Amino acid sequence: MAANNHKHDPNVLHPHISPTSMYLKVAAALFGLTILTVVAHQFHHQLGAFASLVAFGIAAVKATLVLLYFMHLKDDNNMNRAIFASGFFFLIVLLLFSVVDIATRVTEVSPL
Amino acid sequence: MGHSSSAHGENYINCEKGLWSWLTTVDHKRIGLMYMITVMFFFFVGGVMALLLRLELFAPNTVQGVGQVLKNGDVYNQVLTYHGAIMVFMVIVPGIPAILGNFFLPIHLGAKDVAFPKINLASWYCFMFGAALAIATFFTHKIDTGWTFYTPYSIRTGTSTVLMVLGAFVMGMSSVLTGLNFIVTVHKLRAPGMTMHRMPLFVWALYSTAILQMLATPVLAITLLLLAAEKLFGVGIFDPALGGDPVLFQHFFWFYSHPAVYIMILPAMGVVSELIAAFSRKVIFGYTAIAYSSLGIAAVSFFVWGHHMFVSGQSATAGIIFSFITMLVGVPTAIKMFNWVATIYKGSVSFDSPMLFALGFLFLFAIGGVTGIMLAVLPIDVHFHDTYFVVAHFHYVMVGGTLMALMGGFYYWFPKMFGKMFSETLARLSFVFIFIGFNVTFFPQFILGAMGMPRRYFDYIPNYEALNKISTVGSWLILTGFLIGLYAIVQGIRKGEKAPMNPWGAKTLEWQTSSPPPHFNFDVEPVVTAGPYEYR
Amino acid sequence: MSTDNITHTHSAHVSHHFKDATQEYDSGKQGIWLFMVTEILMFGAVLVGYGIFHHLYPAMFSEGAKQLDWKLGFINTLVLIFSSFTMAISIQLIQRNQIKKAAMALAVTILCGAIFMVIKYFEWTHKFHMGFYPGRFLDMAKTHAEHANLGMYFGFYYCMTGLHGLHVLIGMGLITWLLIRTIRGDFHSQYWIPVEGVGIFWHIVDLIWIFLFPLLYLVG
Amino acid sequence: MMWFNFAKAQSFMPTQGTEIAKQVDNLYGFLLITSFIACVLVIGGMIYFVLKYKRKSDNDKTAYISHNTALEFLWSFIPLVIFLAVFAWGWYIYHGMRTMPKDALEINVLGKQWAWEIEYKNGFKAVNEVVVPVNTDVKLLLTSQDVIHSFFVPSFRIKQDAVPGRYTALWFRAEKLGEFHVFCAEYCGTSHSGMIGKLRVVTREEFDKYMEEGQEEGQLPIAKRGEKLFALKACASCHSVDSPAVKVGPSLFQVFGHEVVLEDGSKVTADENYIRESILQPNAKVVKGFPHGVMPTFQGQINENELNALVEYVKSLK
Repeated sequence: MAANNHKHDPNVLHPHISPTSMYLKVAAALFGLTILTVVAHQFHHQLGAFASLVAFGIAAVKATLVLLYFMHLKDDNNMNRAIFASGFFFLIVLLLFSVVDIATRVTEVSPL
Repeated sequence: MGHSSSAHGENYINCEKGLWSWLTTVDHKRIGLMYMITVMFFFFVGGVMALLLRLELFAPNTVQGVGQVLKNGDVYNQVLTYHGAIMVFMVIVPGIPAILGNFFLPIHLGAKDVAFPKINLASWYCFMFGAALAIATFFTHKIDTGWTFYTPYSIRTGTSTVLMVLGAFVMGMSSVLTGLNFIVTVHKLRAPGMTMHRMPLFVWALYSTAILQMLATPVLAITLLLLAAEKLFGVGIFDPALGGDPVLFQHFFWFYSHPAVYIMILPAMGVVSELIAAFSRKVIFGYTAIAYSSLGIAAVSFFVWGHHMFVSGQSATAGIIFSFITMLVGVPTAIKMFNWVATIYKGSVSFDSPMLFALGFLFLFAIGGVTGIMLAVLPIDVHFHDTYFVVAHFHYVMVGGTLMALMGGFYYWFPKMFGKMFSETLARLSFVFIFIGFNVTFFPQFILGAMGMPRRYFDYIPNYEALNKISTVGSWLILTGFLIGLYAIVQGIRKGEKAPMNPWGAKTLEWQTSSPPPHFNFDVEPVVTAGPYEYR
Repeated sequence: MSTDNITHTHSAHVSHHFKDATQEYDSGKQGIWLFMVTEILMFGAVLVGYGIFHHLYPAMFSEGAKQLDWKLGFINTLVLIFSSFTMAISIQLIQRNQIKKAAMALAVTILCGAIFMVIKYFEWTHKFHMGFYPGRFLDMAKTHAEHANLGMYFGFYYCMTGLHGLHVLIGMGLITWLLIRTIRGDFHSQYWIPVEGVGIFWHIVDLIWIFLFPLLYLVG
Repeated sequence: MMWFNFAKAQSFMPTQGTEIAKQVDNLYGFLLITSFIACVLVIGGMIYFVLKYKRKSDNDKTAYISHNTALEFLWSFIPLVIFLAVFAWGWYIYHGMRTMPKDALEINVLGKQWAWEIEYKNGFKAVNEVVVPVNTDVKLLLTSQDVIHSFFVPSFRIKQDAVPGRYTALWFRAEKLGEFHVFCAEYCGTSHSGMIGKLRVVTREEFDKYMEEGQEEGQLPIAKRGEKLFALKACASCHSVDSPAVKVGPSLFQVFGHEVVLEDGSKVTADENYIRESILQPNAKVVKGFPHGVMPTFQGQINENELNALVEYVKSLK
């Protein structure tokens, strides 16, 4: 949105206005997914190791909906998308290297 | 360009008067000067601490009490902690970006101000508030954790660690806000014609630094908050008594603090690029390589933090991986060094004092750099870790690198900032004392480290005495150098001759507005048609 | 779209150092996104710690999660999602110059934040009452804890929900400020960047809760 | 290889007590030489250029050389190759350092503020002194009871942090007889720099004898046992025993039987009960001029026999 449109005066903003129905749909989806999370939790004994996978999968879908529609990343420029993604990227770096250390702590031998 | 409002003598300094106009200013130039005054003050405090430490180490306490300057080990540890914390969080990290960066980044881009001037001012207040919190610990329970706050020591010691980490947290906020401002300014506020590849290398360096500030500081912030929570509520994350992991604290801490090393040195590299080009009157060699190596260093610096932890109990596997990636960071650094030397080739080199500082930087940074490679090599670091070798290495980089560049940049831009010239003789004299004093102080520490003297030692075995004595004497030379430098600055501001618009004959945009610049930097918005180093 | 009532007086909102409204808007938006990255990294680092220790002590974390009432977490999730919805709507209403409705939406958002905090308050005091203090303060005798280091789970619980709660409070404060300015008539179809900025902040707070809910209440 | 040995002689590294130390020094020697060459190239080149291209007039024309791809590739590639070679070399040595030998002599080392407590497999405990047989693989199992410490033997080029809550390990095979310093290299508080131990490398026979003597400790005179305990509990880090000099706490030299002034100004005679109380409840009667809460309480940590020995030892300090 608000990309430089040479036909218009740059002093006038032309926001991309999403219709109310879109917000309603997204909110409904978020409510539905939350209920789904809880329903899935009732079966977490049957799901076993998949229980957390399901829970976080749903959470990730919800987060994506919020990002794309409520926070308008869908209509935003690539720079802002990249900026936001970089946060997650470096978080994964932090997790990955910390885990590499903690998971390979053996006192006896250097495995490499 | 070239229009000057100096005809009617109005500039950013005299356009408004009174202390209040400074405390409420949103002008990036004035904020830069306010940072300058505060950072200089903290540098003085941290410097006095350093002198005290060196004085204590002048002699070992062979017979109880003799050769003892500080009351006991506790006092020594406190002085050491304040020296480290003040110099890192209040001097070197804000140093170049907040003083020179604030002042010159918008001017370099041909902008009227940074993108968010009010946030810029807020960042200064954050800095002051954080610094006040940190200094407040001095009057309650002095902290003795070392600037690294390693757990579990920082949890167990009965000092006001919480206040100190909150101070560092708030100063981190200030750093984030400055970084945020710089990134958006670089992206959005460049003058017409100022493409990314026409930006001065100083701006590229600040831009890379700003990315680091944005991405690394939050992790430090949360780590410090968790540490405070640990201390107050015993949450157990870093406390082995509850199954927590003190080494994880080190991971979190160095995830910030290693990139922070580059937050400290990248801007210095940027300043040096400016100085070398300006005083060789020659186009910089390998502009693209220098610009992108800044970004490269910034990116890779996030993957190497474990090289601070080779003997910490980190796994051998992790150590090997971190050592490998650290080697890769060496390459872009080496590229920069070679490019600067190549820039001098066939130039027209003058020996004005800023250039002396830049050459001093190259000299000291070369030594700091090669010893850095040594420390990245696993078995060598096992021996050198936490010895004076490390102390010498990072002083060569932080003081020999960053501080030399800060001084050089400061003299370089002094005429622009204050509209006056400083005494060249005094500035050169100050350089000579600092440069020689620095080497006398810190070179012996490499040898001490090789001999095995651990750092943070209040006392030492007699073998180490001679080198420690030399080192202490060197610290007095540095003091002399800085006092001369301070005098040169004060004298320049008070009685200096009026500075011309472009005393050095440099090509970047700041030299095309009056000295000192008008309130909005340029009378007419500049239109850029060429790169920053077009000496033809 | 009702952008027909543009007048050039609106460009008076453009600060002196920006060329035009577009430049100002884009800069502001980018600044906000950059700030959000710091929020993500800050919360993310605690999540990293949580993940590592959850992996090391799964049984202890499971015991901890059982002590929480997922129903409260569930209600709070719904409350926050609804507040996110009203927040998003308020921006859209301002863009369409429906200022009164926008103010209403903002007020509902603040109310939702308050409901969230009240529920949180009761959750916390209940836990304190039961002896589930963080870390080494956890009352082993009163809680009949099976794992000696159960306190670490509650350490994470209080740190994460506490930090999140603090953000909710800050968000509520910011939205109150927006509400006052909206009623005063500062915002309209040509100027709404502060609303959008705070909105993005509020959504991030929601986003984090979306992950905290399964992490703390459900996974065990 | 004269020049190589010369470089090493200039490196100021301490005595080489192990094979690993020699390997490390060789790599360090190589690094010193390459670094020296690199510095000569960069700094020398810089000095040569600034002198040669010194500004002659204000209108000097300078060459317009913006880049040179071949050159830039070379000076990126060559350092990269050197760095990677050095990394691989280092990796090789490190692998040896971190791979624990089988059937090594195991010794437990406990770091505490501010002493090293050494425990051999036969139950013999010593403080700040590790005695090991020469030409034998020795493995140290490190841990800490309070904060992080780091066990550093410069002559062996080895160092490892002792982390509370877990074990870390270290091995070496001493090839030289003699005494070597053991430093604490991780900052641990007040007497960090005083946490110095020694590592004594002895012959196999001497080592066996040392072990035997250690086991006969039970038959020592009571004051002698107190002396050992005094060292073992790291009391000596804070209290001097041979002079009135003040360390962290008051000196215990010639204290017994004399009056001491307490912080409220009152006086008390240092008799057996005062010493006992000061060990068990250190904050009950603090000597004037010393802070509260520094000394840890030993209530429940030592038994009556040990207490007797300690009191007897303090009595013997004349």
